[in-house]
Amino acid sequence: MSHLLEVKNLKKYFKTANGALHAVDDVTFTLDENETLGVVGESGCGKSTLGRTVLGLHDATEGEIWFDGENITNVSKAKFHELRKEMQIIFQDPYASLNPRMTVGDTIAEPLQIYGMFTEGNDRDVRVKELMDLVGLDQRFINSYPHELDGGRRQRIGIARALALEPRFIVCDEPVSALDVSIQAQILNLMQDLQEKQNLSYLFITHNLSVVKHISDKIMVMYLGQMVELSDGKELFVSTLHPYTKALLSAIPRASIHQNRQRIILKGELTSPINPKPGCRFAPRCNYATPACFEKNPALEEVLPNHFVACHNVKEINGL
Amino acid sequence: MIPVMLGVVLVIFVMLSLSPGDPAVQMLGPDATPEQLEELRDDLGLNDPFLVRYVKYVWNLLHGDLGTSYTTKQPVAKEIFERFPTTLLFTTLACIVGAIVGILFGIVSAVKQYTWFDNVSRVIALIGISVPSFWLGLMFIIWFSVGLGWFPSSGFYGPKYWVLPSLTVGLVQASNVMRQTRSAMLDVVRQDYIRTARAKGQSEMKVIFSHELPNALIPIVTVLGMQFGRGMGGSIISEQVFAIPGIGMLMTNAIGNLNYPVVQGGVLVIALSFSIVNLLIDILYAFIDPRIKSLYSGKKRVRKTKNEFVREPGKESAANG
Amino acid sequence: MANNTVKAAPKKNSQAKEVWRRFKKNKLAVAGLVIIFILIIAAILAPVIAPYGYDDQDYSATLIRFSKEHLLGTDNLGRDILSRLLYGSRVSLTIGFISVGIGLVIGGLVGAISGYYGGVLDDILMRIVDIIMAIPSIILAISICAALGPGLINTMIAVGISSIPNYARILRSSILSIKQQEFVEAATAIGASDARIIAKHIIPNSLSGLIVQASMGVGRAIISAASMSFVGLGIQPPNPEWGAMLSFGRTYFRDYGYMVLYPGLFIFIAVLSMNLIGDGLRDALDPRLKR
Amino acid sequence: MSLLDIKNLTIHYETDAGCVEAVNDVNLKLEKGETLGLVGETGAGKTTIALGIMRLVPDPPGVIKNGEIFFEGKDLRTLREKDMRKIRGGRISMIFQDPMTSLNPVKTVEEQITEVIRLHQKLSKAEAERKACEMLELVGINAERITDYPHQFSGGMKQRVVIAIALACNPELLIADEPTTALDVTIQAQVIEMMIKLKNDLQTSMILITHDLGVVAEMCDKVGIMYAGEIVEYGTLEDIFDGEQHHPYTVGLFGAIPNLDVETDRLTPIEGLMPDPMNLPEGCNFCPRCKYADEHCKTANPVSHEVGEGHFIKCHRFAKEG
Repeated sequence: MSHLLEVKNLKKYFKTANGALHAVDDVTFTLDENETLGVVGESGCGKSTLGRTVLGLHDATEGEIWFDGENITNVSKAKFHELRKEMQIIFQDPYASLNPRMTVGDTIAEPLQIYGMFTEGNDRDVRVKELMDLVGLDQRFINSYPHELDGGRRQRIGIARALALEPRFIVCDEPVSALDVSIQAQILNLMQDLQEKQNLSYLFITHNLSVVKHISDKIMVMYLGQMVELSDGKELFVSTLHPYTKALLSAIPRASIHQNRQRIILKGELTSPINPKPGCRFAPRCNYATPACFEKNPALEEVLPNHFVACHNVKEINGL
Repeated sequence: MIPVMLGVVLVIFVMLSLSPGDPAVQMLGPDATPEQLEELRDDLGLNDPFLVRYVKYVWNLLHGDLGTSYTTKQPVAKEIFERFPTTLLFTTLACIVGAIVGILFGIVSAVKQYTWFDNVSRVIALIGISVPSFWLGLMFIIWFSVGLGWFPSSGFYGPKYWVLPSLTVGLVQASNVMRQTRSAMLDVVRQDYIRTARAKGQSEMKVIFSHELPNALIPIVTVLGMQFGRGMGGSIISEQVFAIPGIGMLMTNAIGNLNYPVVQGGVLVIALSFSIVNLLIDILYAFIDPRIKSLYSGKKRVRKTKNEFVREPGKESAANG
Repeated sequence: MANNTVKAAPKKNSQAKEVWRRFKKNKLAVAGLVIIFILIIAAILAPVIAPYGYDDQDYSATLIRFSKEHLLGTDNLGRDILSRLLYGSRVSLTIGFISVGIGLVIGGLVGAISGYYGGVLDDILMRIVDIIMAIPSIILAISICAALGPGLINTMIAVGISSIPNYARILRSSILSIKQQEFVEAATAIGASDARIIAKHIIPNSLSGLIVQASMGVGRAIISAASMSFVGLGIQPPNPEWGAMLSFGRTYFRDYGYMVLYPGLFIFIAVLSMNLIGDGLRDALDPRLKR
Repeated sequence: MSLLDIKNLTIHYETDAGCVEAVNDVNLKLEKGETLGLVGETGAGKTTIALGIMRLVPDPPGVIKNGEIFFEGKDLRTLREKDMRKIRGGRISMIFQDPMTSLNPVKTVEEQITEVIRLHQKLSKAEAERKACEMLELVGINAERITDYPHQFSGGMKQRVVIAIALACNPELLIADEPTTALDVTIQAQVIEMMIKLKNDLQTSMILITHDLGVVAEMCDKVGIMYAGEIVEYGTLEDIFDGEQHHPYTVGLFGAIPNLDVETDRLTPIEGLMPDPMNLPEGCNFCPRCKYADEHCKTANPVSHEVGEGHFIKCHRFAKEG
């Protein structure tokens, strides 16, 4: 059976003044139709780069990306132009991601214009209004400029723009992080509705574990460019295996006063993956690190059914 | 800086070799025979191919030889450096006036944004950048020299002579400096660390001078450097107004006489001193801002030119609230 | 800041209208615009409205300070100063606008190429700009003028060329910062071509700084040209360019101050107006600024 | 006597475009040693209250229209600026949201810590420097780094420096404005842990401003929920997290966040948007978004009703019980 999206050993390195930045290092996953893969990690873990590389906004350094049974790794510009209809992106910052000098209507119509769709009469206008209805944006805003609208409405414009070409796969790069909680919930619900209606697949990138748990079918945890844990469904929250994921989970302040949980406090801070040393990248902050962790990079292993972890000591730590 | 200077020489050389006038005719007058003219051209090296002249000039330049003046037969270097101190003093004085007046008004204007003081100083600064300095100079002469008789109107022989020229050029510069200072300060005033300083219980004066000003200095210093360059360049005009015997005056005469070596030498010296000032300002940046210092000590040399630090004066960040 | 509910926006407000609406609020800027307008009209209609020709000499009426026939007086050759100033506005304004046009087109092109494509091309172009910028612009303009010889067209070219680095730098740096913005990436993501991104996304957002600089540049160009004629280069007499008139009046200015007062005042007012317009445009062109 | 007692505080921003009613008729009490959480979304007026207490509301356009702020019985609003400066940083300190921008980039950490110490304590330069080193160690940074500049620290470390500055003079009250929002989760956990420890060690009272109910649950004793410039619900931690009676907005806020521990298919967002602060509704501010709203709510702004001891709700629905 072929997956909608299959990413194999994807690597993306950036050249910097101080050496190669391993933004995405050996990432592998699959995504099926109507499925959401949540990618979680802290700043600098390479999650945004991953999304952009999958979309071809960055060239991949190594590895393969298969979409709908076709290898689309670093294909020609013309080919990617075709692929854009299938793959879209929603950005984090609803302020920076909209051209301040284009009206809402123009912004949503731009993809249609580029692909020469709905050229008859006022078809395009009708389509734009349809899209605005779809994302819950009042039609009276069609001639407004982005700066006249609030964050939630702006994010709806971004979503409408992404949906204009009727893609099958959307990369959602922290789509709700910049929004207030009450608006955040509106947008999350909208995205779930759209997924059902339009049969969409999401690569949902966020640093917010609660959000990712709420919306995802599969979850991948990244640390400094590498995957440390990947599991199906809510399995990750039921049996958390990787020490980093454990710490991440325990670090989230819960909106409840009846939990006496033991918080795991990590030592030190995130570094940046420039010319990383061999060994597990999490080792310097890990409470369970052994000398072996500093020598060899752990491979991703299927520890439980459909639950992959990259840790030398995963069995010992979890008593498996 | 050296490649830039070679480039400057090249630019000037190309331009002057395009010039339609003939220095030989200029020197010998209209009665000279063609043979005499040809001989003189040979003497001056004007018949050599362009590249040969350029290489010769650069070679001599490296030995401190800027050529010989066509009119006085003196070494150009000597002529220029006799007059250079005058121009340097004039420019520096003007810059000092510009810096003191401009920075002071800029600070007060920013601190008292939208008060009558701010509104008035902004209008004055706008007037200042709109007034042609040579005309302002003439007006000053009419009022203060011809009318009131306070200061001499021409020459540059002592403090009394310095006042009018320095004020003329300095006040125009002050307008630019004021606009830049104000907008740089306004950028800083809204920063969080200024709030932090106030939250510490620091007094307003200290907040302004030990927190706000140091952070606003980079664009201010940058614009001062640019004003110095403009002052040097503008000396060609302002020295005419006040009859100041500096490089500017020398060059104006040389241009009229097609005295190329002097023109070349003058442009070169002005460009060189402008570049040195810019270099000093680059070094100053590192002392003003530790972040720039660590960029320099980093592996990669950073190519950030001063002009990128200058914000558009008058541009205010979005509303306060 | 911009969280307000927009009641209803049924009509599409064109960008130009929006800018004009904001520009109108700035009274000083509007005043500047009106003055420039008047000067332009005066320049066009000079032969009609000027009481005398610009070179009509009347040796029976030299050095008159004020009279009914000569509102702004006459010079030592008995030429009517007001008429000369009106004719002069033709020359000065033409120089101002055309030389900015030259600088804007070439400098804009250099800046756009440099900023959008970057790399070696950018390095080379910026090196050249560095070299030109090491020479103070007035010296550069004078040198070019010395090379090309005096005259109206050469003056415009000289002033125009000397302003190229300024425009190149401004456009380059604003393109560089806009290129980083997410909406440019968003345009790539929806399949926009390079040409489309430049035309629809980068240029409209980077022009405002350039427009502001250009309007102020007109003022600077007028001053540069006047300075050049003041030292005897550039425009030559009897052409009534304002700077040339100043230069001419200099011989008599100690006793007949009005001969330099009026031309200078005209330069000043024209330049001030352009600067006022520039300041007004700066605020009006930025949609993100406070309403 | 309460440490801090705010009565009827009203703060407006008067701009050309109109008047922003940022804080309206707010009453708050804080006892010694307590931590009060102020929760609300962007534009609710949380930060403005804090700046009001510090008397640092930018003026113009900000104006304190009305109200008293009693700090240990003295009304801060009546103090002379000179006396107020002695309180700022000495007895009331404030931590701002973004650690990246709240330190002066051109001064060393040492200069910035000693500055506040020398302003409020009569110490020699050397003593102040020693004290600064101690503070740095206290927040978990090696004292050797005291001569470094802010840009040489990471975000979490910078926030530690900011905390060191705020606590250097051992203030009675610490106002922390979103102290961990800009930080990554694991770093946030470190900072929260440290703040709880320091607060207990130093016996500091605290006002914690945040939009994160999780952080409130971990750190606070009392909670005030803010909406559109008003405190709509106020009570103990238990009242807010466990109580039966709540303001509809509080309920909405809890429903809108995805919960890690409870499985939900769909979130229940609060429909609609925050009202325009320049144009607040005539009646209850929350009324346009409230599912219980009736005609009465549209016209009359409710007062606070005490539904249990020390538990206040500003809603007409609780009028009878009051």
